[in-house]
Amino acid sequence: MSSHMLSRDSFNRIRSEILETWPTGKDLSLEEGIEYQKKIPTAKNFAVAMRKASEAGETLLQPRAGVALIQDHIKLLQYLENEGAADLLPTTIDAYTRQNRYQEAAVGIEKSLQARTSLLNGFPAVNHGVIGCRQVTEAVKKPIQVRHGTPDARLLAEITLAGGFTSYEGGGISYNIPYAKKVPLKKSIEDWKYVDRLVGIYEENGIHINREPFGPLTGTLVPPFVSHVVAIVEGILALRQGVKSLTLGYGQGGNMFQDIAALISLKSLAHEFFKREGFSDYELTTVFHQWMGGFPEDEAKAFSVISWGASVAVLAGADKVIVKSPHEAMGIPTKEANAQGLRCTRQAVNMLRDQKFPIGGEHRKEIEMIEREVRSIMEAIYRLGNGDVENGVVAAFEAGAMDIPFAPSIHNHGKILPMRDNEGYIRVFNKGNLALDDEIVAYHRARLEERAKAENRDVCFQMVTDDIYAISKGRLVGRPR
Amino acid sequence: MSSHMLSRDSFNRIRSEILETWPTGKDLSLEEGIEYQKKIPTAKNFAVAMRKASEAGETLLQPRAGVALIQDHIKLLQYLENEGAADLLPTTIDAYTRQNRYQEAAVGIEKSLQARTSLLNGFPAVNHGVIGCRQVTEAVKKPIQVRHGTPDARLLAEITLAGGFTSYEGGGISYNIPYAKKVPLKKSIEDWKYVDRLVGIYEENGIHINREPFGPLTGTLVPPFVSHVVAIVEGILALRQGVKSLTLGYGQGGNMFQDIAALISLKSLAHEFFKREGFSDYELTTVFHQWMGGFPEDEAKAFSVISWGASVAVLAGADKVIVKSPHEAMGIPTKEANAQGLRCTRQAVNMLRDQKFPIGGEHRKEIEMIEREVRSIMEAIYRLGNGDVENGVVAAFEAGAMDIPFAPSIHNHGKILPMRDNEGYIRVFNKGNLALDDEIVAYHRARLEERAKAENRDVCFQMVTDDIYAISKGRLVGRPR
Amino acid sequence: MKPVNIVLGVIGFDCHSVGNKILEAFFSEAGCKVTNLGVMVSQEEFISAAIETDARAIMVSSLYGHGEIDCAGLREKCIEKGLEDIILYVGGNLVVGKTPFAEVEAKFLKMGYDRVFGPDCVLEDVVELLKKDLDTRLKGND
Amino acid sequence: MKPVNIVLGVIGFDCHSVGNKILEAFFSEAGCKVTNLGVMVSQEEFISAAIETDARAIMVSSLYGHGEIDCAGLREKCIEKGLEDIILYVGGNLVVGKTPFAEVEAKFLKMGYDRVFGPDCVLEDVVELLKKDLDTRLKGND
Ligand code: B12
Ligand code: B12
Repeated sequence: MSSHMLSRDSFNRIRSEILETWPTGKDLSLEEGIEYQKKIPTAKNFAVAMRKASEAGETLLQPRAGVALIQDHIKLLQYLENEGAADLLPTTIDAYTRQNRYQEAAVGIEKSLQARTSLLNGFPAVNHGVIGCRQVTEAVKKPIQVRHGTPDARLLAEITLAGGFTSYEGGGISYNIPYAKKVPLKKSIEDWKYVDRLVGIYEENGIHINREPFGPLTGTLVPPFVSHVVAIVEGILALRQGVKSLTLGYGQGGNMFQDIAALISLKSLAHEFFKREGFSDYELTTVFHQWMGGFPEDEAKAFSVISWGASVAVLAGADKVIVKSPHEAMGIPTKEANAQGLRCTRQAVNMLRDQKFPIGGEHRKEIEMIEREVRSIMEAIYRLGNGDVENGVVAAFEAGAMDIPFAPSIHNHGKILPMRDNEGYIRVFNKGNLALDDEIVAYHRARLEERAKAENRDVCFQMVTDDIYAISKGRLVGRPR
Repeated sequence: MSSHMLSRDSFNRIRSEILETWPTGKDLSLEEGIEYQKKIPTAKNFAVAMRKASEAGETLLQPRAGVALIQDHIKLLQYLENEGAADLLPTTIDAYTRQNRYQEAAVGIEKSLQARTSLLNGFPAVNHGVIGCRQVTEAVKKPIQVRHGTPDARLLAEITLAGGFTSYEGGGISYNIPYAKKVPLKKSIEDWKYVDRLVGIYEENGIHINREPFGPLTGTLVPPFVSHVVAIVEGILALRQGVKSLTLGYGQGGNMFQDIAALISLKSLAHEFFKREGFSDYELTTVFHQWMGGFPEDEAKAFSVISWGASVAVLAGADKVIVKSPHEAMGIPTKEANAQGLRCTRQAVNMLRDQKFPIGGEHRKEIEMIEREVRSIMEAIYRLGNGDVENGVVAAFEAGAMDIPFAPSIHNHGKILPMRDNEGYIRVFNKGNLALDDEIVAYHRARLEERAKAENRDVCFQMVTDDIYAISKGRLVGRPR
Repeated sequence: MKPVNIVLGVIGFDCHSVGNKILEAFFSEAGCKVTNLGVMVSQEEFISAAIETDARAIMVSSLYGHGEIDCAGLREKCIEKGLEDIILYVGGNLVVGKTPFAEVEAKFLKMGYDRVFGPDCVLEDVVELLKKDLDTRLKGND
Repeated sequence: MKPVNIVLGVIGFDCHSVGNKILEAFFSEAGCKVTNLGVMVSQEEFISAAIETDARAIMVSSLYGHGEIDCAGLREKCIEKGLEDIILYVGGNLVVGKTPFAEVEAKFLKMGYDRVFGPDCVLEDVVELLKKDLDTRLKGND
């Protein structure tokens, strides 16, 4: 593993291998892809849309959506841009494709044809190939992005970028640890280097492609510093391969002040570490994900969660907000439910866009706290990698110095236990081996003791469980029942 | 007109007259009413519920609801307490009863029986009489309040308090100027003196009855100081007649910081003026009304407005929030839609209840601004009344020193024109004769010029129209189309 | 549009004054001579004002839900008083409860209103329709 | 409940690990000996683990929507491998899209699962049902 830009030779060698892994990859021409991208109007370029939103201080709306069949998928996206007034479109990839199980995806397509409804939880872009993708990207007016969760997303990237998508979500950590069980981190980082390099090549050819590391991770009680570290590291790795347009993400935690502090610090910390790595030529924007944990089943309550997420996104100054639907707790939303989520969000965004949120002293403190936490872990990463972030982050996960709560991967320590304090801020209850200094840990502990006192119980594991269920049961802090 | 407690003699004289105005008033015994109230369990007492909520720092949820027929009304309320989990129940009175048109209400009941659905926009409590009211109040578990809009609400008060309601909304100004066309202010204030005295008599007999002046007035771009002045004056008038439990109200303006500043200042200003009038023995609580102006028709958007109102209510520390439904723009909600509004609100309230909103310097300034504005008008009222609030407020409305925007009453000047500034704060564009000092007016003007500049147009009447439509068209500030 | 007299008001015991103020401003701007009776207007008041001002149209608002009761019979009373030709428009939240607009419209057309508008109507369109209806009536009178 | 071996896991290529961790904690607390296979478990892995641990029940989770495809045939494979008597429970967001629970339940009962649970199921109730089903099987075996 090396921390440099992938050489064109290595790139080409890998390329010829991965294009062989499924028939639709065969004979794929990078040059033709680049030529095709050149003809896409600027108004449909994702990177440009993100930059403009950031400059204008606007918050763009993007749903999640993907179904098995091309025509249905097109209808879905057109509905979301027309009835839902989405600013940006997605194409969410199905879970078989995410695991490179194109054979299973093919079965899913077949069964969906028979059932006359999608039996896949997303759009199997690899199976549909470049031609299928182009049908989709040409049928819509708005910039469109690939959203997935794929540890090895190389073939998917080749096909979808040639297919006219102008943004690509994911990263070697964020699309492995929360999404896979056995894939070694070293491998997924190496595979994502290829993806980033591919984007870099497009950039070198004048095609602006947006890249978005996946912010929310497991979506469940993730302390801001944890996702910030992943976002910053993946940002560095992407910039190294020539990526120019980066959107860093954060999933709503639930406490408004912590969430705003998180989004503010995410941007400043990213600039700080990118500078340290010697990067200056990039466009940095942010995305805020509405509540990513368990949703309430009742739709009226779900609307409330959606609206609250939208409100905080705007107050925090996010450039983009990822929108949930009132069906979230139950299943993949119908197009109608998805558009409802968008309209609910739009109303909140528009009601709040003109309201300025002044950062007071209390609040400044939380920003500083997050900064300290992130720097503390980042220092450990640099130390473990002898100055190299890529080697460092792999070592940090191995040592548990970096740890993501509730993740399925066996390559994650899984010792860290987060918990809400009395005001709903996400703190660390059990730090595992996390490279946080004692002062920070003591601060977290003190805040948790406050809650324990208020609830008349000791700080305990039950609180974690209660917190996981809390929003879906209609509150933020999982108080004793 | 006198600014003292109504003598028992005058009270009795008026009483015998008004009980004659409709058959259900005949032979109504105050003593029997008091005895009946004594048997109502404390858990169902509205005043106690409000005090407890305030002490515990909780925000209680109350819907609006009322239909023509007793059995239907009971079913509706039971649905709202069971399916909607309302903390407090309403009985919204129909618009004929509000104008003392009991004959028309009788026709409405008749037609509703025929149509098998309510053709009245509320519950005609006078027509149903004490027995009808008791059927209702006995059928529910939660404290229950009369909500109406009645300039002369004396008979309604006699019947509903004897009927077991433990809270009564309204006041001589707030239930006249926004609700009537020709009723002289002097008259409605005099008539409400009777209502407050009736409550005072109940209090003297050990029955705690909550009184709630109607905060939102016309619900349309009402600057906080305008509704605060009405709330404080009506509070003083109520306390004079022996009322002990007062809930002052405020209708959401839309800018979160102004709304929070408004609710905080409402409480401190009320204490300030109540003290000045020599009152100390009272319980003061607050109520926040979710957006009272035109709603968006789309239900997903309406949910967003509801949730946002709920969020601000909690952040502002309101003791109660009045809940809207997703049907608001279209018509009186079904019980299902009403319960949806409650569940949406509950989710927001519970997600936010633990989050503390620290007041920063910027924000403190807005609180001080509202204080200055209110004191400025209150001083004019004292001056015009030679030290007496009651005479003063009548004179102030006559002179336009006090003025409510968009009100239907011919006894209101209607010269004041409010408008949003660039951040959505409600300011005064045209002050009419309003008793605001020049510095305040200049401040408002400056803020409005900021907006005009941002919108590239002059400060103009069109902005007012745009602002009126704004929320229903999906935003806060009515930007040029 | 040639200046035309119209009468405006909110019927019954309805106090909703905001829409009424906007309608007044809008129709005046559009070139009508508006007699605005404000809120809480009885059928009789509408008719007298129309007679006094020689109005070509009456614009009835009802927001509060009692429209069904309050608006019935206005057409008949107009005819009684010799206003055979007057245009009657009605708009607002005309019935109690969220109801499909087609149902509401049918109900009020049957009562003799020429056009029925929901709370979401676009005022620019209303003016266009009014012009059209005025033209038709004029021709009909020729 | 007498200590009983159960096997737990999330089937197919499903990565949702939060519910799985909670189920492990809950069933352990309730007195089961839990073998938790974690996420992304194949039918074969479920069966081998059940054989190895002599489990009385397999608890299959599927959250991500492919449940309908992934869960089909497990009962048949169990019988094939000699696990005629094993209790099969399945729970989560079993199909793609919001679907009336009765429909979902019917589908999975037909596939041979003994009980089907939605994402809102109360775990306390699940344990009660499990006890009941274990008792019934025991009696049936007598
Ligand atoms: C957090 C989350 C994620 C995280 C998961 C992180 C992780 N590694 O765990 C991330 C962001 C990575 C993610 C990814 C995806 N997700 Co997801 N996710 C959720 C979400 C919001 C919460 C899940 C959760 O943790 N709930 C809390 C736990 C405690 O509850 P639970 O998982 O439901 O488990 C409980 C019950 O179901 C029950 N139960 C479960 N199994 C069993 C078994 C038995 C026998 C019994 C008795 C009970 C039982 O008991 C459990 C404990 O109480 C849900 C929606 C929701 N529920 O609000 C969507 C959801 C499950 N995800 C969904 C989808 C589709 C995906 C993706 C495919 C992406 C996409 N297309 O949108 C990918 C999955 C890729 C893959 N390979 O699996 C869909 C499934 C759709 C469907 N069934 O129709 C959901 C419902 C969202 C939606 N409405 O679209 N997701
Ligand atoms: C503000 C408001 C109030 C304020 C009014 C203050 C005032 N004096 O104006 C207050 C709080 C006092 C109030 C009181 C009541 N209200 Co109110 N109120 C509203 C609210 C929220 C906004 C109304 C508004 O100002 N809209 C903005 C203006 C610009 O729009 P508009 O009024 O709809 O008018 C436009 C159109 O309708 C149209 N239009 C109207 N008339 C006509 C006529 C013609 C010919 C044409 C072409 C067009 C047209 O053009 C107008 C301009 O664009 C509405 C719900 C909503 N719309 O969101 C409820 C609403 C109108 N109120 C309602 C009710 C029932 C009442 C009450 C009876 C209390 C109760 N039971 O809940 C009392 C009325 C008492 C009485 N005597 O009238 C109901 C009516 C229910 C129904 N029809 O089924 C509504 C719909 C709320 C609801 N869903 O329950 N209300």
